[in-house]
Amino acid sequence: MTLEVALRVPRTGFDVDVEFQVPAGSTLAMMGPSGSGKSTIVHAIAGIQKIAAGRIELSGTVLADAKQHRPPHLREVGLLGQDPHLFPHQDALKNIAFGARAGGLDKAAAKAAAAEWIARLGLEEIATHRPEALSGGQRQRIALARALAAAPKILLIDEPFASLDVEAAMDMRALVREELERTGTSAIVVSHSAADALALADDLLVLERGRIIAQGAVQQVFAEPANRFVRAVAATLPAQHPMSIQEEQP
Amino acid sequence: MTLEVALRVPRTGFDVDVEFQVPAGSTLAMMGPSGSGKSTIVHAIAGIQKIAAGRIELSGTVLADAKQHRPPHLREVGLLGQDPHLFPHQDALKNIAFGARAGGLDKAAAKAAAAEWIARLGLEEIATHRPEALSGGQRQRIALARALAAAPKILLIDEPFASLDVEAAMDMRALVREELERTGTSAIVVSHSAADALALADDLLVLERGRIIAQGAVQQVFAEPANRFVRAVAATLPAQHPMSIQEEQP
Amino acid sequence: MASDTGVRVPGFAIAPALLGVGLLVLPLLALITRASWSTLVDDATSPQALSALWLSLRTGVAATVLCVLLGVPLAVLMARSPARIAQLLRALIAVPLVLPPMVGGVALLFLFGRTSPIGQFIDSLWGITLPFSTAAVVIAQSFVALPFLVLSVEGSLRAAGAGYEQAAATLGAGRWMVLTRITLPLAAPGLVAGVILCFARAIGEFGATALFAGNAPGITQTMPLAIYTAFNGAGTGRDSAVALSLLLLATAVVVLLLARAWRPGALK
Amino acid sequence: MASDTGVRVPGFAIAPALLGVGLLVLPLLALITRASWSTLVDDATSPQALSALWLSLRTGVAATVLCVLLGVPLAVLMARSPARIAQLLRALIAVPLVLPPMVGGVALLFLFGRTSPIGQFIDSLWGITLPFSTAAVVIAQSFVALPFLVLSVEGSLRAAGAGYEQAAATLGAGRWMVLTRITLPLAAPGLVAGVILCFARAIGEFGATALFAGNAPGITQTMPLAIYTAFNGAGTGRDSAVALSLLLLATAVVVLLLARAWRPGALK
Amino acid sequence: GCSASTSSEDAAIEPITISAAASLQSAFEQISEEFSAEHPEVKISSISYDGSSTLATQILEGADVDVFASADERNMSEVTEAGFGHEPAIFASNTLVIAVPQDNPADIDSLDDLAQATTVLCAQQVPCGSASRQLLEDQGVQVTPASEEQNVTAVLQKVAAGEADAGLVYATDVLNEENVASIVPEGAEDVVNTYPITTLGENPGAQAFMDFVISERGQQILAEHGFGTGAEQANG
Ligand SMILES: Nc1ncnc2c1ncn2[C@@H]1O[C@H](COP(=O)(O)OP(=O)(O)OP(=O)(O)O)[C@@H](O)[C@H]1O
Ligand SMILES: Nc1ncnc2c1ncn2[C@@H]1O[C@H](COP(=O)(O)OP(=O)(O)OP(=O)(O)O)[C@@H](O)[C@H]1O
Ligand code: MOO
Ligand SMILES: [Mg+2]
Ligand SMILES: [Mg+2]
Repeated sequence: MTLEVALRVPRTGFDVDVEFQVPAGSTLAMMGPSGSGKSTIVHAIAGIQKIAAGRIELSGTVLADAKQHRPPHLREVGLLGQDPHLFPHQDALKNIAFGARAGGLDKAAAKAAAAEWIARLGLEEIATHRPEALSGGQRQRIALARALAAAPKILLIDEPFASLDVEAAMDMRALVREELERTGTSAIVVSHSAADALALADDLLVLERGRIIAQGAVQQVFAEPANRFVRAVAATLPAQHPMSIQEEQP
Repeated sequence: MTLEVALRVPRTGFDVDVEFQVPAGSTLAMMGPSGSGKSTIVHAIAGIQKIAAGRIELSGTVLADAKQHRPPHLREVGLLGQDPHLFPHQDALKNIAFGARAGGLDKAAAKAAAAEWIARLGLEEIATHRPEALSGGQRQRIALARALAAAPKILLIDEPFASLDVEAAMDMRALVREELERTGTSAIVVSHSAADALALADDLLVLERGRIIAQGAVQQVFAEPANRFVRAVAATLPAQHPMSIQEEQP
Repeated sequence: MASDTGVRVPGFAIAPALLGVGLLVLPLLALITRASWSTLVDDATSPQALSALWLSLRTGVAATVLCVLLGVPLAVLMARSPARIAQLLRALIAVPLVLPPMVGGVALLFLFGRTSPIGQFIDSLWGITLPFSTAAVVIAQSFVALPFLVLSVEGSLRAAGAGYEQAAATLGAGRWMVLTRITLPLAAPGLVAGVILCFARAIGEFGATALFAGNAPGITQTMPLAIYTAFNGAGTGRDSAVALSLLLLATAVVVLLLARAWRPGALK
Repeated sequence: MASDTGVRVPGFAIAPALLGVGLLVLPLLALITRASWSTLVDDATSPQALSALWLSLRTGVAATVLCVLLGVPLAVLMARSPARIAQLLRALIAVPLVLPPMVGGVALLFLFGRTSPIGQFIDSLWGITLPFSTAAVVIAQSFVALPFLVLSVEGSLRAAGAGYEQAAATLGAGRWMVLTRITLPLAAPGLVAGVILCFARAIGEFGATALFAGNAPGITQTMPLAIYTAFNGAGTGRDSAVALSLLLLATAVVVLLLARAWRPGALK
Repeated sequence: GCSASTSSEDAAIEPITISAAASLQSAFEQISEEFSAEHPEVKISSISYDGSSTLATQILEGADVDVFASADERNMSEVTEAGFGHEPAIFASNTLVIAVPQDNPADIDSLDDLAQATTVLCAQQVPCGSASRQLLEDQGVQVTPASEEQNVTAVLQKVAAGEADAGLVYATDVLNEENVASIVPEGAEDVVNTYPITTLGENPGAQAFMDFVISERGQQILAEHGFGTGAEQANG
C-alpha cells in the first residue's frame, strides 16, 4: 500500500504544494511551523479537503486529482484530526465501538474490541463518560483508539499526543508503534515533537509555507538541520538521547 | 490580588481535593498526569465548575464556597480553556475584539486593540479567517490573545501552547511573560511541559488523582522529584539548560 | 468544559418570557373557566367525540410518520445544499404555510380530485379515489404539517455542523451509518421540536381536511371537524365545542408528555 | 476541519426528499393551472385585495416582531432550564398549536372581550376595546404563531450548546453581551427557521382572526379573510379566491426571498 | 304518504351519503333519525355539515354524495349546471332576525337602532350577508358594520360574547341560543332565503330521503326548528 501524493491547495498568502511518497509499511513524520500546511495535507489525503491540482494515489488507485474526489469513507484512509471530534452523544466506549464498526466489525465484535481498547488504555474508570466529561488527554487517547480500531490501510494522525503528559505520550507512542507494526499499516504522523518523530517515523518531512524544505531519514534531517526551525526542533531533544530506543521498554 | 483556593470536587473514582495559594503577581504552574484534575481546578476558579466544599477567595472576596457561586463574568478571572472555544461565527480579529470588549474597552478601542494583538502575533495574513479556516496553532494563539485582551486580574491558561511548534511556543511564552509582568497579573499555567513551567512560573504544583503530591519553587520541585512522574517530566528538559533564560531574548 | 454551571438566563429575559407564556396559556384558562362543567363529561365522552378523537390520533400519528419519512431526508438535503439553493427551497417549503388551510384543501382537491390527471391515474390503477377517505385526512394533515418539520430539523442540522460527519466518514463509516448514528442524533433537539410541531399541527388541522377529506363521522371527521360541527350548531353546540376542545387539549398534552419516553437521549 | 467537502447527502435520501417537495409544491401548481387567467389580474389588483394584502403584511410583520420579542427570551429560558421543566414548558407551548384556530379565537374573545375582566381593565385604562381592531389581528396572529418561533429557536439553542457561552463569560462578558453576541448568533439557523415559520403562520392565520378580530375591510380583513369571504360566495367568488391566494403566495415568496438580506451571516 | 318512490324495497340498497348546509344540522339530525326508523332498508352512511360553498366545491371535485341540501340557490345551481344532480326542489326557507345579547345593552328594538350600535353582519358574498343588505335597503337603514363575518355562526358568536350590540342572523340560528335574544324586524318576511335539495346519481335511497324531507313530516320537523316550509315557496 504505497501512498503517492502530489497536490496543490491554495491558502491565504501561499499555496500548499508538495510531492512525496509513503512506502508500504513505513511511517512518515511531518513537521513545520504552525500554519505551514500540515493539516491541509492530511485532510486532502483523508478526503475532507479538495485539491486544486495534483494526484493522490494509493497502490495505483486514484483517490483524488483535480477532477475526481473519492469520498472519505471509500479511501481506506483513517484520520485522527487535530480536533479529535469525539462524538458528543456517545460515551468513550461507544466512540471507539463506532470506529470498529466503521472499520467493518459487526456490532458484538465492535463492542468487544472497544472494551479491549479501553483496557489497553487503562481508562476503564471513564469508559462510560461522554466527551464533555473527559479530560483533554483522555479525549485524545479515546480518539486515537477510535482511529486505530477502524483499522485503516493508511493511518493519518495529526498531533495525536499534544494534550498528553510525558508518560502518557510515551505509552501512546509505544501503542501506536506496536499496532502499526502488527498490522503492517503505513502512517503519517503530524507532530511538533522531535521525540515523536524519532520514536515513530522512518522518514521526516519538514514544511514551510506550503513547501517541503527538508526530507529524508529522521536522524539525518536532524543531524543536518536545513534551517533555523529544524535546528530549534532538534535542540528540544532530551539530553539522554536517543529516546526512541528507551521508549520501547517503558 | 492573592488567590486562595481550597476546594473539593467529586469525580469518577476520586475527588479533586486541593488547597493552595497564588500570591499577588506570581505565577503558578500546574502539572500532573492526564485526568489528575488540573482542568477541574481552573474551571472551578473561573466559575464554570461548582465546588462541593471549600472556598475560593480573591483578595478577601469569596468567589465560591459550598453554598455560593459567583458567576464567571463577575470574578475578574480570565480563562483560556484547554478547548479554546473560539467563537465560530467571528473571525480571528473579532474574537480578540470580543475579549477586549468583555474586558471593558469600548467598541473602537477594542477593535484597535485586536488589530494590535494580531500584529504582535504576526498573524495579519489570517486576521479575517473564521476559526474553521485557521490552523490548530493559529487558533490557539488567537485564543490566547483573546484571553490576554480581556485583561483579567487572574489569568488561567490551560495547556496554552500544546498545539504550537517549538519556535511559536517560545514566542508565546515570552509574550505571556511580558504581559503578566507589565500588568502585574497573577496566573496559573496548566501544562505538560517542563519548559513552560521553567519559563513562566514561580511555583509549581504537581497533582495526582486529585491530590497535590508536590509543591514549591519550580527548580526545586524538579531538582528533588517527588515521584516517577516528576522525574519523567524533569527528564524532558532540553540539554542546553536552563531554557528559561535563553527564551527571554528570542 | 464543565457543564454543571450553565450560563444562567439573563434576568431581563424573564419578563418577556412570562408574557409569552401568558399569551399562550391565559386564553386556554379563559376557555376552561367558561366551560359548562355540568355537560362537560357527557359531551367529552359521547361515542362521536371518542370516535373523532381516536381518528385524530390515528391520522395524526400517520401524518407525523409520513412527514418524518419525507421531511427528514428533505431537511438533510437542504442543510447540505449550497446557501443559494437552500434559500430557495426554504422559501418554497414555507409557502404552503402561508396559504390559508382551506385554500390548501382546494389545491389538494384540484390535484387529487376525480377531474385531475393524478386522480384519474390513481383511480385507473387501484380503483380508489383519494378525496373524502381517511387517506385524504392524512394527506391534508401532512401537507400543512410537513413544512414545520422540515424547517426546524434543517435549522438544527445546520447548527450541528459537518465536522462530526467528516470525522465519521474518515473512519470509514458509509453515508447511512453517518446519517443514522451521527447526523440525526446530533440534530435530535431540532428533530424533537420538529416532530412536536408537526404532530400538533397535524391533529389541529381543520381547513384543508374539511375541504379535501370532508366531514364524515368515523371516516374523516377528526376532532377539529367535530369541534367545528358542534360550534356551528346553535345553542348548546357551543358548550360541547368547548368540551371537545378541552378533550383535544388534554389528549395533546398527554401525548406530548409521553413523547418524552422516545426522546433520543442526545445532547442536553 | 476543511469544509469544502461536506459529507454528501446519501443517494437514498433524494427520492423521499423529492416526494416531500412534491407534496408541498404540486397542489400549488394545481391551483395555478386552475386559476381563471382572464379575471386573475383584475381580482388580484382590486382595491380591496390590495388593502387586505397591505394589512396582512403590516400585521404579519408586527406579529412576527412581537413573537420575536416574547418568544426568543422564552426559548432561551427553556433551553437553559433543567430537562424536566423544559419538557413541561414545551408541552404547554405546543398546546395552542393543537387547538383549531377558531377555538383559539373564542378563547381570545373570552380573555380580552369587553365583558372579560382584562377587557374591562383595558377599557378603563385606555378606553379601547380590542375586538374589531387591528391590534386584535396582531394578537390573534401572535397567539397562533408564537409556538413555532419558540420551539424551533429552542431546538437550535440546545444544539449549539453552552461551551461558547461559558468561554465568553470567563472573558468577563455580561449576560446581555453573551446573549446578543454569542448565543443568538450561534442559534441563527434556528432563529431564521423560527422567524420564517412564525411569519408564514401569521400571515396565513384565518380562524382565530375571524373570531377574535372580525372581518372589517381595511381594519381587520387580512388576506386569508378576504380569500374566505370570496370563497364563501358562490360562482366567480371561487375564482377570485384562487386569484387572491396566488397573490398571497407570490407576496410570501418575495418576502421570504428578501428575508435573505437580513439573514445573520452566521454558521454555514 | 312519503314512500311513493321506494319501489324496490326488497333489493339491498346502497347506503347513502348526504351533504347538508351547516344551518340544517339540528333539523337534519332529527329528520335522519325518523327517516331511518321509517326506512330500515336505507342506511345513511354519513351526513357532512359544512358551508354550502365548501360542499359544492367538494361535489364538483368528485365527492361521492347522494343528496345535497344547500342553504342558497347559487351554490345549488352551480352543481346542477355542472351536470351533477337532478332537478332541485325548494324544501325550506329562512328569514332574518336581529340578534342581541340577552341583556340587550344597546336597547335595540328595531332595524333603525342598528345604525348607532356596534353591529356585525355577514359578509356581502355569503347568503345571509346579501339577505341582510337587502333587508336594510328595503327598510332604508344605513348601517356600517363593525365587521363583516364569514358566516352566521361568527355573527352569533360576536353577539353572544357581548362584543357586538347586535347582528342580523337567521331565525333558526337563535332558537337554542341562551345568551342571545332575538327581535323580528319589520319587513323580514319579504326577504326570504330558500333552501334547495337534490339527489345526485341514481341511488333509490337518496330519492327516498329527499322525498321524506319534502314530505309533511319532514316539513313539520323543519318548522319545529324554526324554518319556514319550502313547499309554498316552491309553488309560489
Ligand atoms: N478552510 C480554509 N480556508 C482557507 N485557508 C485555510 C483553511 N484552513 C486553513 N487555512 C489556512 O491554511 C494554512 C495552513 O493551515 P494548516 O491547518 O494546514 O496548518 P498546520 O500546518 O496544520 O498548522 P498547525 O500546526 O498550526 O496546525 C493556514 O495559514 C490556515 O490559516
Ligand atoms: N463533567 C465531568 N463529570 C464527571 N467527571 C469529569 C467531568 N469532567 C472531567 N471529569 C473527570 O475528572 C477527572 C479530571 O479531569 P480534568 O479534566 O480535571 O483532568 P486534567 O488534569 O485536566 O487532565 P488532562 O491533562 O488530560 O487535561 C478525569 O478523570 C475526568 O474524566
Ligand atoms: O349554511 Mo351557510 O354556510 O350559513 O350557507
Ligand atoms: Mg494543523
Ligand atoms: Mg485538562
